[in-house]
Amino acid sequence: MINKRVADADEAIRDIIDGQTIMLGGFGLCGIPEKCIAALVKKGVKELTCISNNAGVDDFGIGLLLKTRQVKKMVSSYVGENAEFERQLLSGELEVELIPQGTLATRCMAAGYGMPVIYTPAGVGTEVAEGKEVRNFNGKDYLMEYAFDADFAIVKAWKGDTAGNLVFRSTSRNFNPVMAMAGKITIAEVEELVEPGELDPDHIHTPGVYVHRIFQGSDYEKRIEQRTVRPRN
Amino acid sequence: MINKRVADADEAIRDIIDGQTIMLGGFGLCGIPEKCIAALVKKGVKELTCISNNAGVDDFGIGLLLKTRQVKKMVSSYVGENAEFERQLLSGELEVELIPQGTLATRCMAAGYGMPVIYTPAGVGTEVAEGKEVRNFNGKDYLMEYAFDADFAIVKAWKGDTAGNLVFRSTSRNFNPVMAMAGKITIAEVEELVEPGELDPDHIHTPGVYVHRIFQGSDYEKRIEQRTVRPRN
Amino acid sequence: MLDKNGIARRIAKEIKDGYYVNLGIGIPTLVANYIPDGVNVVLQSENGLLGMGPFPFEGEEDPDMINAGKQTITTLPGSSIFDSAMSFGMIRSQKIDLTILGAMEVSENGDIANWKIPGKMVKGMGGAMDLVASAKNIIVAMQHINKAGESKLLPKCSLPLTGVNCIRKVVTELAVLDILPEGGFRLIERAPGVSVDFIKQSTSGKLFAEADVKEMDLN
Amino acid sequence: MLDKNGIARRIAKEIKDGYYVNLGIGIPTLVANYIPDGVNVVLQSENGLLGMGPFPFEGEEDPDMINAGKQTITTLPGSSIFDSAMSFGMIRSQKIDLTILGAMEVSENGDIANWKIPGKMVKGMGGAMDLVASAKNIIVAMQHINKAGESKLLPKCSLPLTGVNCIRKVVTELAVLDILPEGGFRLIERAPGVSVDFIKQSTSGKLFAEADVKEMDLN
Repeated sequence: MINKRVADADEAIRDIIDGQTIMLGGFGLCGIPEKCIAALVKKGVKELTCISNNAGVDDFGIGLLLKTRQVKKMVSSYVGENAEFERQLLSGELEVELIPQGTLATRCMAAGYGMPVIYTPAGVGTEVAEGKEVRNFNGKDYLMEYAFDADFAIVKAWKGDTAGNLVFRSTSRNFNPVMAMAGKITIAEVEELVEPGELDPDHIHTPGVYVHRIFQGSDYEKRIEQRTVRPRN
Repeated sequence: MINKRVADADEAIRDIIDGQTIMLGGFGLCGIPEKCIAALVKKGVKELTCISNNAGVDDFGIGLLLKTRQVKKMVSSYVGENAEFERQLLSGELEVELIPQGTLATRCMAAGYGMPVIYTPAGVGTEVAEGKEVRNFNGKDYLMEYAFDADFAIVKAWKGDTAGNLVFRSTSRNFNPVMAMAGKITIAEVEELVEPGELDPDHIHTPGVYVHRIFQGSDYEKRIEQRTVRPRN
Repeated sequence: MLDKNGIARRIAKEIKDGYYVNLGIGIPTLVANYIPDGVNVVLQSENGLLGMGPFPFEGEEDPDMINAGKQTITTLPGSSIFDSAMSFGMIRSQKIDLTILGAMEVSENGDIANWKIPGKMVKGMGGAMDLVASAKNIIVAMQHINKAGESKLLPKCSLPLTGVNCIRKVVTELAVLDILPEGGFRLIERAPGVSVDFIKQSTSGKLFAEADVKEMDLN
Repeated sequence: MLDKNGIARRIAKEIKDGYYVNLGIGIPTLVANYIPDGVNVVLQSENGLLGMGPFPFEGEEDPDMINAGKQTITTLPGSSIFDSAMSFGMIRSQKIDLTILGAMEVSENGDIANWKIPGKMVKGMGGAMDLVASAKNIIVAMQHINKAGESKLLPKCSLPLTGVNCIRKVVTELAVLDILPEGGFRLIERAPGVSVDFIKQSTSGKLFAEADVKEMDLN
């Protein structure tokens, strides 16, 4: 097997430079690459275009990169819950491209599956369709949407092996497997890194061929955005 | 949960009628729906269009449906190893459409993912491209290929639960998950049928929403097409 | 006139045994509380889950297990997890039988606006545009009139659209209405104590109503 | 002149540490036997496997574990299984570093024919059209001349094509040749004991050859 292991987040993101486009996995704060985000803040790389479903909260997730003004543009489906984000957006410091969540996911998959474009009905007849090709198949209109072209994809998995194979846990899977397929270089941080052969080949969500660098993070905070519970009785 | 269980293969295929289009999972003889094929032979339904990567061998797999002259047309990527198939093809009794294996798989996925067409470079400049739209993206030519439209998909899984969730084993996975997503009605036969909750939600390959009928088969033959071994020493 | 729970209760009656259902944020989420016993439904959450269960007991919250509203939740036996591409794949291929979502405006030709108010901070459409463009069966849960008494059931939406010509049924605090394929709202049921005339006054889009419209049965 | 194993041995020298490789049926399969120690490669089998290992020991054959040639095989630690759509997805997105396959004919502009002979039973292209259309790095293992002594390296293929303008390197029983972007075969190495003149006679497509071409090193 090919060994993809790197020492830590700093080494994993070492060659990300100003102005690049990076994808970051996660839905809300669930399944986000905490360690790589911290390393990006530490490295101070700027003018980033971030493709991620959400933009974090003020003091966690991509919100940390917004606070330090490292993000030039966000490509997301939903960006609420972030006051600093709102301030930068309204002041014109931050550019935002909002795209439907399914389109976001499918444009990642298209990149990973070598499909230059995909067709989706999402957004037909709305401002999302402006400037895009509309084509009718079987009586229904679809928009042509391009595969993403990202310099790096950064994902978070539950377990991984040094060959780059990844296994996700519960709904922290979300965008992570499709983004893992879509980066020119894909970086994975995992809660537990094991040797090849320890993961069941039938249970691997992302085959190692898609992953270029992998490391084990520690002390994951895994913050909860909306803590909802029911009473015991 | 919604209970998808049916008694057996006969009940599962009860409403397949002459002239319909059915997909059958498997690669060679690996991961083929043995029990449903036997039931189709017994039912004697005719003039079928079968979408399947291969056509079985003379006395196993789809070869059994060919022997009884139930197949009008095969849509496959490779159809060797079958003398009766060759006889019917050369005599004009059987129609065959050969398409690249990746195109076959991706046209299934397109159906399951609600994408009317996909673009692939496979077959550009060859006779496969005849009559198809060619379109250039980023300097490379692609063929536009349509999502399949099959009346039934019949797949074989290792384990399943009564909610229709499927888990595949080793390379018997192959076309089964993509065909499971692609049928208007999807029938799954499994080696072991369990109650909801017994399969780990993180390890399910095909979510139950894609499966309409499921039953447990018994005495799987699982014939080996090319038995290759190495000496012990 | 219905409160939010009343709207949810009425919508729950539209859910049939064996349905896969996607519930949006707000009133639609409340619908889960009113699904009758014996009606088996599977709830899809578009962040990648089929078989969503209730909120966890306190102390059992799992940060890796949330719904599309980012709330901690649980799963039921028979649930499955998948990635975002497959989640919207099953939405686009119409494997989800019923989608219930909120709206700011709906028009008489079935257009819906629910994601953007010009001049206000725009948070994004999330999965709403995918859902409305793909679902075969959508019920909108919404307020019939705003606080100023103005109708939100319009000849034409004034807000930026989420989807066009896709809504066929609306449940409000006042009524259940179908949207006709040829255009126009058709009054199907009125809320308890609400008159047909009041619904007519409150609907600015074209409304078809018989003189005698039955009152909702919420039980 | 090389035998099949010689061709495989020469091709194996093109494999670099860290490569993901797809091996076709026939001579390409033999390449796996000659990968040098210390060169870590992962073999992909397009039926849905990364990390293919050797054939199983007798009695340990598993009917559920086969390669794209339908042979019983094993997996190595770190292997992964996936469905056919993902398998060709990773092929199309060029995650596979090297593809090695056989051919009946190759032309001087990089066209390849390897799936169909008019008048004979056509078995199908399998995954070959996907592989040649997508791979960034393809090596063709083939016979330079047929049994009648006729060249199979042609100005233009006579058989139905598998792919156009996609082949950049050919290894035969006589030689290693590059196909130039502007067209034409360029002789890189000759097989032990084979003269440049003989290779010239045996190549019907345009051939560029220096007077002094080095002999292959097979060790």
